Amino acid sequence: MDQIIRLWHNSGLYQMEPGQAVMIAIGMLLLYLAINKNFEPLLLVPIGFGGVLANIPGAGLAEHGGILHLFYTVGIESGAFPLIIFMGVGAMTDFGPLLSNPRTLFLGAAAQFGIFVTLMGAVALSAFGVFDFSLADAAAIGIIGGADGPTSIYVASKLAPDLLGAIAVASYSYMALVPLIQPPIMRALTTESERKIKMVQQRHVSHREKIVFPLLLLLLVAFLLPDAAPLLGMFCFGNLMKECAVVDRLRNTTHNSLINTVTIFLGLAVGSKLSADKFLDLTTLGILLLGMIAFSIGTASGVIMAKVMNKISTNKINPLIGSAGVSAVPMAARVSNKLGLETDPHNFLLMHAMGPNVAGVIGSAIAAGIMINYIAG
Amino acid sequence: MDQIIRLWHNSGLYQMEPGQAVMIAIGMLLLYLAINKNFEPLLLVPIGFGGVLANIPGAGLAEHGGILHLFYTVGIESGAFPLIIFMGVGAMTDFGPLLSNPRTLFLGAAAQFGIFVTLMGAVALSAFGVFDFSLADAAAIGIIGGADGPTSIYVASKLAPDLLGAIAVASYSYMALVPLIQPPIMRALTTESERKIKMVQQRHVSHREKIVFPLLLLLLVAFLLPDAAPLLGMFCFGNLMKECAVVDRLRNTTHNSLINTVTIFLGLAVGSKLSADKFLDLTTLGILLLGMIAFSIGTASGVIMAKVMNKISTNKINPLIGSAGVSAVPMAARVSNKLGLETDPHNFLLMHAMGPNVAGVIGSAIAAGIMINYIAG
Amino acid sequence: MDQIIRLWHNSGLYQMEPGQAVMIAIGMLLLYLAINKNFEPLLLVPIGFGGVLANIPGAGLAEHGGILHLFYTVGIESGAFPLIIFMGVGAMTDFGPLLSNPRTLFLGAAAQFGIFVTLMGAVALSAFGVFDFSLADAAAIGIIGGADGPTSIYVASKLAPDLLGAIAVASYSYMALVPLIQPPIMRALTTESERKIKMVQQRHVSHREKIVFPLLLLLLVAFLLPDAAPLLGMFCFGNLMKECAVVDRLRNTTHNSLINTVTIFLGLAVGSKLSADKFLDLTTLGILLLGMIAFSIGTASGVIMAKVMNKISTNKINPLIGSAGVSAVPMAARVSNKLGLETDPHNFLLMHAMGPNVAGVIGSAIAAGIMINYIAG
Amino acid sequence: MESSSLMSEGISLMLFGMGFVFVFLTLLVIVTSLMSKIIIKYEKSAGVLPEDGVPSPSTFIPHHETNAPLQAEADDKTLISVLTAAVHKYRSRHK
Amino acid sequence: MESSSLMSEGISLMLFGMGFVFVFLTLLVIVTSLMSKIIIKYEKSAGVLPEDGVPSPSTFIPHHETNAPLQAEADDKTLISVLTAAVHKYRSRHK
Amino acid sequence: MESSSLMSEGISLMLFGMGFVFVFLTLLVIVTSLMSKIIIKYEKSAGVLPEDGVPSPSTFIPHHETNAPLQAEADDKTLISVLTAAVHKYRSRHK
Ligand code: NA
Ligand code: NA
Ligand code: NA
Repeated sequence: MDQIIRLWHNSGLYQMEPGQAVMIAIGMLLLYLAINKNFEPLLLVPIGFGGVLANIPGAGLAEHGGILHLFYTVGIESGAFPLIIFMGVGAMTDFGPLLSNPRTLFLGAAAQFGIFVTLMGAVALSAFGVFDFSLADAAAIGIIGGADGPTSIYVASKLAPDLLGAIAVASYSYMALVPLIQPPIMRALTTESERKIKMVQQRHVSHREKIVFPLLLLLLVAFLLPDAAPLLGMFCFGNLMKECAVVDRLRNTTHNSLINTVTIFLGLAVGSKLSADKFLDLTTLGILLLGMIAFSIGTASGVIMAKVMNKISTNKINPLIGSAGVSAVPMAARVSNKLGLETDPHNFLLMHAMGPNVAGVIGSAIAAGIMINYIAG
Repeated sequence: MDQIIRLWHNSGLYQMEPGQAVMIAIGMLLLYLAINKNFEPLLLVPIGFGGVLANIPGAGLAEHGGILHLFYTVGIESGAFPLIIFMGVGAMTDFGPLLSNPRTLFLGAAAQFGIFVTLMGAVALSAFGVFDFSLADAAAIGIIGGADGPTSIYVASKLAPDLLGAIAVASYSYMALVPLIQPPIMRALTTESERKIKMVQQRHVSHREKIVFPLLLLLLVAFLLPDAAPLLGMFCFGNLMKECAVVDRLRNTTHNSLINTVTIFLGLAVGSKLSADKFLDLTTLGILLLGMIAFSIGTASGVIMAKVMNKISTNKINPLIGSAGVSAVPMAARVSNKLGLETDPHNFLLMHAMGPNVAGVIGSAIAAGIMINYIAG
Repeated sequence: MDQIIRLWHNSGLYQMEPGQAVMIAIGMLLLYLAINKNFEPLLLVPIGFGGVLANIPGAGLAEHGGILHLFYTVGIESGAFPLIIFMGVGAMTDFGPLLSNPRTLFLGAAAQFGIFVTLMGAVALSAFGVFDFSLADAAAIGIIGGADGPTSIYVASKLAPDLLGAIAVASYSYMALVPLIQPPIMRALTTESERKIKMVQQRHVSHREKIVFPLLLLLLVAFLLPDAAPLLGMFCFGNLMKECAVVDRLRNTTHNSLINTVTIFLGLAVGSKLSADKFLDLTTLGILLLGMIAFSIGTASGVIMAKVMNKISTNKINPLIGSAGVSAVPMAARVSNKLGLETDPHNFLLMHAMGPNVAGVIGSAIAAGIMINYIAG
Repeated sequence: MESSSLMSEGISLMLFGMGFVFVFLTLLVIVTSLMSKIIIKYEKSAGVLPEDGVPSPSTFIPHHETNAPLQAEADDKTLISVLTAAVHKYRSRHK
Repeated sequence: MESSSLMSEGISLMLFGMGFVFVFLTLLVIVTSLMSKIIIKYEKSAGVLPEDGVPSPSTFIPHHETNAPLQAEADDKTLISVLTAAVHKYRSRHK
Repeated sequence: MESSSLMSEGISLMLFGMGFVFVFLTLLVIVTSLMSKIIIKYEKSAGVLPEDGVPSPSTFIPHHETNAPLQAEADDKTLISVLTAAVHKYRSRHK
């Protein structure tokens, strides 16, 4: 009889705290969104499941000695998982559209404005006593506006590990919401005639340019902002493996089994940060709110930048591709394309939008480097 | 000349102890069985080879600083390898047959009887002074009857690390011997007319049911037995990846390169526990004997359970599928099928036997959770 | 303004030391050689890139807490990466040609002469005060002559971690230079009639022989030289997985995604040892010089050994296959074949040269074992 | 541990464990059956999921990279199946 | 940190960060354009790289193992190149 | 270490190491030749192993999942499909 009582006392039902029940429900909600609504399933399925596992009362999976905690320590605290993912993303990125029209890098720069405004917003909310974010917290929250999951996770693991769960969830959720969030902003900021602008066909980019570009980018980072070197270094390495063509077997493994394996464990490890005491907090609401603002401002500034550039250049840019500067590769570029086709069924913007799209990846990695330099440096 | 003497003193021949020679021979025997007799080669090739490597005198591969010891520490002591394997097994498991006939879960429950009888046997042998097993040892030995390699290894690593080598070898050997061990027991316990029972064709199970089932199982585990949450959590995660269809690239990696990689290192790490001083012991004989008993009782109780269920239900079950409740997926189900065809060449039981077969995986994971809860909890 | 000054002080340009600039240039040179000149790209792309990353001033990627340092600690210091690579190489090696003509093992033995002469050379240079190599350093340098990257890295990580970067770079560079280094030596040491020797067609080797061979080799190593057991044990394990045919899914992962993944991280980790203070040293020049000598002597002794064997046997060996004994699989064998065809367009030596070629892998692993036994044992 | 105490612990764990396994799996039978009933009822009105699921575009792992090979693979299969004979001939010449 | 100091730190990081992002990407535009110009000029005289690169034999991972699939792949390429038009049509319909 | 001692250590390691490499590989030649002789003799009476080995079903990694691709692969081998009957006979005898 003692045993039954002990078993009952060890059971989940007995030990369950309200917060854990809510977090399990949130984990299930993430799974629902991922599976039924196709919200970034590759990340949100592991994160959601990890969130459920982390909140099983008495199992201690996310505590010292638990398997999720192990994944977190080995993969995220060390920085390895986000960097390996970045290498994999590099191995999948084609810089051709960017190289054929380097000016689109300005759109990728402008879209990072959301990051810094949001940082400012978080700081202001703290200054007015609404929240209690430190400068480091504010920086990690701002990076959500970069629309780059691994960059967000990397920065959060360095600057605000306690907020990592909420930041990662916000980051991937908003990336999934790109097709909902961006179009109204894009429509509001552009006239129909602007949306109809047809862009010049892209010039052919030679193989040699594509090989040299990641090395050039690496050197520029090395010279100017070493704090961005881990992220952009691994990114450039992956891209060089792709373009140099002599290590195809390494590149194939990188963007298949390696990135898939790391994605699984990264997701579970992020899930381990969805514990009730960290996540069920007004702070999380603040992060979700600020993340949304960051995203919207980033979208808007990309579009506005394109319009500004049209003022000073004769070679017109369709401002719809400006929004792709937030990255969220390739969804943001697809959104640009879709809106272009809506206005003029012959206006294919996809390849043009890929330029600012990958520029946005570089831009937010640079922003991340600055944050780390400023705060942790 | 000194050097030659030192070399000779460092050589394997000079340092070899009789136990090591015997263990090398046992490793070679495992390789022979795996390669020539197809005894679970995917595990017994790495385990056998690891066993040989671990017993090379003077090389210290299984000692602190040795590569096998490293694999053991990183992968088994941490619990990671068996759990990752369980995730992979989940990614390969089809719960369709079980869902179309949930009653077969009772067969999977009954077959776990072998586990507990064996635990009792081990305890009794200790009480009578034949062996010196602790309760934890007895529990780890009993789990052999669960016919689930990774579950056995996981439990042994928690409760009886010293016996891990013998338990793993017994576990996989008996799983390989399923086609020899089970048929006589099945024939002895069934009449020909029982073996001829034709089962109703299975209803179609919808995709949605298959997606919800792993979540349901997870919640039940979370509420009732958190100690089973690591094993069944990872298992359900793998299965959800398979069924949800939106993360196919993750699932493909999981059940191909990831599970293969982990299997190699798991096998080598288990082999590192085949050191002479741990394995060459009457205890090992006891484990082998008790494991065999566990297996046989599990088989018998599965069959008997089916007969009992036929007494109280009009929807008849062919008792031959009861034996599949020990798991040993899918070999036990094939044995059921083979015996069914033997009696009546038109009686295909394979899909019906897959129900209890996967139920047995759940059943022994639950049994494992209870053991850990009772002893370590 | 303070911030800009701090940023400038943290920038790479400000912190760059001349040595780092030179090392970045050397990393770029390695990338150039790998990509444009096909110098062992699979290793030299990651090593070169790792070298650049390691020398980014202020980023600290190769220092404690940096990602490259992490890869080094986890993978090379532990010995895991070179050993896993060796397992993968084993899973790709066909011992058929060697088994059909076991005498070619003597060629693989003779070619190791370069290793020991070079060791002697390094010791002599130290004795005369030119360099300051310890016996352990000299041994690690000598192994370059084995023309086996992973063996070199393994030995260097055990005996001379400070020289690992230079040794690995030398090792892979000279392996890439095989088609340039070997032919003049081979031509100088053979007469045209010797080069025209046609070898008897190889007998068919049965599957069973191929399965037993790795086990036989393992036992011989276990009995005679346990210090070579890690390297040759993993090698034999990979080869057994290949030949036994019952674990094909493990073997496929081993020689695809597993070896590719490890190659990437091994390369980056080696790159982390290309820091200016370790690499920009006269020592490195000495290593490059001695490595070249080792390579040349190994080539020459293989050829001479073949000529000696022809003196005492009637079954003639074409001395051109002797040079393949240095290993550098399969490039050295291809060089033998090419020179054979040059002299007589019908003299195909490739399969004959594969025998000494794989024998060279065994030979240098044995030499490595002796070094470790003698110095660390 | 004393042997009698070990025995009683063993018996206790056996009864208790076996009991719990049955309780748990019985509950699982119940909730599973319930779940199936609910879903079957729901699907009568809502329809079933598409057989292959609906793998979606992802911002995380760009699909413009993986779509091409998948598509190409499918194309290759179709195309190549038409050309089996030619392939065999070609390969037998080149091996 | 005091709230006013936090505010000023935030403003400083915002201005400074956004400024640096622009400076960096502007520099990248400049060096990239320069690089492209140089390479285009160079390739006018030297020719472009072969489209598929020149994967080389490697001593590290013996190719005598991987040659077979590569050969097969090459065969497929040859076959498919005959059918380029059809494939293109097919894809344009399915994307 | 003193330089003369270093020299003598080096010489000793050189002679000794090279000697051992030769001894070891000579032994390997001997046991390999012996092994081959024994196996060739044995196979004269017992027959050789089937060329592809006989990969077996495994309880560890269920094959009912991996059968499909294997099956597809097998389909490619037109020759083998001709020999299905013979293979089945062989397997039923050897299982
Ligand atoms: Na971005
Ligand atoms: Na079981
Ligand atoms: Na060698």
